[in-house]
Amino acid sequence: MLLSYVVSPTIILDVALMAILIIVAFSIVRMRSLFAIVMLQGVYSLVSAAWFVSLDAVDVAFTEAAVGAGVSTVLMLAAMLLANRKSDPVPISKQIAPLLVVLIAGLAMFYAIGDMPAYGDVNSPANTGVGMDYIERTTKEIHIPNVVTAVLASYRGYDTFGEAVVIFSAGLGVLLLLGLNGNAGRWTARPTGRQIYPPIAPSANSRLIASRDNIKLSKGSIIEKPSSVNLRKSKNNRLKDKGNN
Amino acid sequence: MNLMSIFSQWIIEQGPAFLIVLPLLMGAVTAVIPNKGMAWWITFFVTIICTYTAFSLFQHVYFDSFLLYTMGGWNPPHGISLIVDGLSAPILLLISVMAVLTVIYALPASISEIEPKKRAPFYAAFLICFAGLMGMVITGDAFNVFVFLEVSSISTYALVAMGAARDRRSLAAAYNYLIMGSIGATFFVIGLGFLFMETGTLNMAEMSDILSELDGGSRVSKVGYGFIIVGLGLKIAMFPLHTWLPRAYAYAPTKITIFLASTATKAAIYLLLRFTFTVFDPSFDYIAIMLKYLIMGVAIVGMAFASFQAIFQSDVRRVLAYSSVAQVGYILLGIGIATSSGLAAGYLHLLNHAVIKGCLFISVGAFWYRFGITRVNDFSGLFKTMPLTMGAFTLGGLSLIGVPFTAGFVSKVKLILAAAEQDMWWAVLVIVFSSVLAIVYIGRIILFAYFGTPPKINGSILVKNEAPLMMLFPMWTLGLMSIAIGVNAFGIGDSFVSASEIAASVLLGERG
Amino acid sequence: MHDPHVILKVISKFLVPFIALFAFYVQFHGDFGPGGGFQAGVILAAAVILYALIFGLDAAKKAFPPSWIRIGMSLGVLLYGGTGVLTWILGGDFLSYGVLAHDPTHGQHYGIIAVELGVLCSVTTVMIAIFYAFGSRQPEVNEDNW
Amino acid sequence: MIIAFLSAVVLDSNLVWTEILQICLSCLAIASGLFFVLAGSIGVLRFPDFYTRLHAAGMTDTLGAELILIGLILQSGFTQTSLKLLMIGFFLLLTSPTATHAIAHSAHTANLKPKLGKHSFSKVQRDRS
Repeated sequence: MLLSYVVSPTIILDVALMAILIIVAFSIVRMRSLFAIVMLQGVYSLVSAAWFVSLDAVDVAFTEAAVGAGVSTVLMLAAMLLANRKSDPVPISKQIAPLLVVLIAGLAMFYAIGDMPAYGDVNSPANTGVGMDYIERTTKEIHIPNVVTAVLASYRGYDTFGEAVVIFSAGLGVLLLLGLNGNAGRWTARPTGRQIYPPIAPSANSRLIASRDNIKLSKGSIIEKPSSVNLRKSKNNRLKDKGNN
Repeated sequence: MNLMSIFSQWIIEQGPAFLIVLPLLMGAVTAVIPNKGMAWWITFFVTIICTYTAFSLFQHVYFDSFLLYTMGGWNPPHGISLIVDGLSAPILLLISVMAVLTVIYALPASISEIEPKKRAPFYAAFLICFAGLMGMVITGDAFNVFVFLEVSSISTYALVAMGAARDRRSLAAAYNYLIMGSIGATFFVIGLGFLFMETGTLNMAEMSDILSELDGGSRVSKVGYGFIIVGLGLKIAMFPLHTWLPRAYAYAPTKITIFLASTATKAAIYLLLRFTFTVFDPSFDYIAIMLKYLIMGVAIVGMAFASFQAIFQSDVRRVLAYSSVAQVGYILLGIGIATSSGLAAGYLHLLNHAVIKGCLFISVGAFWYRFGITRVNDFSGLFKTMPLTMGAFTLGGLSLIGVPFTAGFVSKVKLILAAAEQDMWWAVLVIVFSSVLAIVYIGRIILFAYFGTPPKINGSILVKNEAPLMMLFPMWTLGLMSIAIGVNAFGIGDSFVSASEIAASVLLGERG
Repeated sequence: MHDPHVILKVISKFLVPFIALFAFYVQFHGDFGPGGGFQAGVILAAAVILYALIFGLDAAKKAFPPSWIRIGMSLGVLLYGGTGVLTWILGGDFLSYGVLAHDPTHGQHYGIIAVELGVLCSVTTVMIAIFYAFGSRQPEVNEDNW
Repeated sequence: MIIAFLSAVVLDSNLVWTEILQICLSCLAIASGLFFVLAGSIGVLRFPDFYTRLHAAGMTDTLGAELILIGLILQSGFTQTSLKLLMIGFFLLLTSPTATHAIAHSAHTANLKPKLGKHSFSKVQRDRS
């Protein structure tokens, strides 16, 4: 009871949600099972959606819940079924560089914290700048109750047009690369003239030739087209995995 | 009043939006039409119209002042504004001209490289990539930059991966590019968040006003700037962040390599200039330090190191890709000097490099188109089988090295002069050293092509087998253009130089 | 042998129309409450995806043919851009919805509705496209195995 | 919370008896809902194997959530909010048992065997067949 006079309850809620987010993020990083990672990402999205609600950003929360926790989890599951169930452990030597990047970025943010406006500060530039004007002007100029929609669709409609095109081009990329029936291209490019030298590069039909460049790559399973044998094997593994759960 | 003059009047008024909306909408149309020939024609005409628009905007900006376009009729800072000024107009023109040339090249090239039923969506993705780059350059709103960065990036990833029909490694290259590009975009948007926290607005002009009122702002804007630099650095392929570039350029479809090499990094460099010099200001102490030590250091190391790496590549396209990283170093050096002459030199090299690299990559693409070769060793004797193509390659190569009377010479000399002005003799030394390395890696290819024995097939020497006209035209246009810049034929060289000087004066705030 | 998924099938058959209805509620209620084209599109796609998960991809492809996807994707962008082009024709700046009606605020309303519909179109079809693309590639999962 | 409600009931003498009933009932519903949620959570943590844990989790989802929703509906009276809550309750009533069923079913088909203490699994199977 006393605590609630000192710290407002929403702060406690925020801190708790942030703590959950951090824990979930860490466990995603530590996890090797892809299925668990996908599920935890759903959890992460849901918790952050809850956090957005507590920050009064209902529209963002709604989007996060629908996209992050809903559809993208299903899409990731669908993609996951094509890959192995477990990811290979990454050697420590390869973890150093990303760790450094994350550390430096994090330290930079900590460095900036001292000069940031206080949490929920009414007088911060972000709260006194265009944000307030939008609220004022929407009632005058657009007459719809939801300011977020007004900003998204009208004041910054060009941005939203860009976002729609981003989604469109993502779809276009899927059409180009995968096709809707799962027929990735088996079509091979061919020079029009006479091929003087045997092709150095593995193309759609040929298997990988081990060379300096692609030994590295063949580990990532993107390249290897699973042959039928592989498929059957991975399916068996999958069943086995289920049994072990 | 005839229709044409109404149209040209309208172009000046609505051109900035038209330039982006036309390719976007036509991209959406192209994606659904089943006829692949039609797709090419649509793409061709769209790029032609965009070039015309960009040219008239360029003229307008060149003779009058900058253009401000308000999207949706909302004035900034509430709405999004588009700005065409002396800095962005030349790059807009550059991107659209390169798009036209790439599209001309693409007609024969896609016959051998792209699966027939995928050609229409391929052109659609190309148009969207084109529109995204234009949108990045033209906008005056910081968040809008991010949106169009994503538009161009996402379509680029798909386009790079389309090289899989030629080389399966392109999938891994595209994936690598996607990861690096997404990290870059994330850094960029984090930086924008910090800037918004500091200024409370997303409009670049207002941001810059507020920042100069705050005299550079607090630690928040410093960190924001750092994040933006790293994010853009990934897109630019600034030296230690360039690892995605060689593979993406080497395994993408040839026409995508041409387009990316000559425009994508340029648009990102434009953004770097825009943020460093107009949103922030080099008079803030942290920007000055960043320019002097970080940008300059990265430029110097990148120039030397990437040129050195280029020597040891066996694939011509990787050679050229590493050389691109090195050339980015030249441009960044000019930016890092941050005087009027340095900026003009860097900007001029940006334009010239686009022309040169376009020419080189088109001719390399033509070699693949005819014979399926990309390795340096396979170039042996190619001068006898494809003299015209090899001639264009030679022009581009000489220009890249910086032989007198070529475009590369003009900008390198200007760069050296700018460095010498500041008594940075070590920088001059590195420029010369890197050019010597360029002689090695380009000279190696040219020597092979001129003095090697032509390939034999079934015991008989292959006779002349030239690239089709549709490929020769763009490559010779660019090759001759680089010479024209070098010898200042028809005043082209002067107009490039004066464009770069205007851009530099815009950057330093001496012109509207 | 009875169908092992009879409960799932019955419940989801009942739920799918409600999810779609909710998507349209979110779409058209976006002016008043939280929501809009993006969210509605995702929810609508989720309805189709749920149907595909329960009844199989083939049934879903009958309900929502893949040929719609290409058209829907482009239609969304064209609807959005077309609104802007219409404002051009009526003499305003790009996307200045005010010119769409005599009263600028009404014009804004029409514009926002049209634009949100465009977003709905694109988002729904792209989400379904991604699901189809990945779903079609996987080896057919055995009925008893999931 | 209960204390707060009770004090409100005691201190505010203007309340009609229906309102008192409403408050009491909603308190009761929410309290019992919370109890089931708590019990379910403890169960998820403490039960020995998958199926029993799933049973506990399903109880949280269904009974606990439903009771809390009923409490909230009682509190808000005849408003739009309560209609929305009613719909949420309805869909929750449909989906969460289904989800529990689907999970249990797939666990069963994946040959996940329940722990059965001193009874052996094979004996139970024989009994079932």
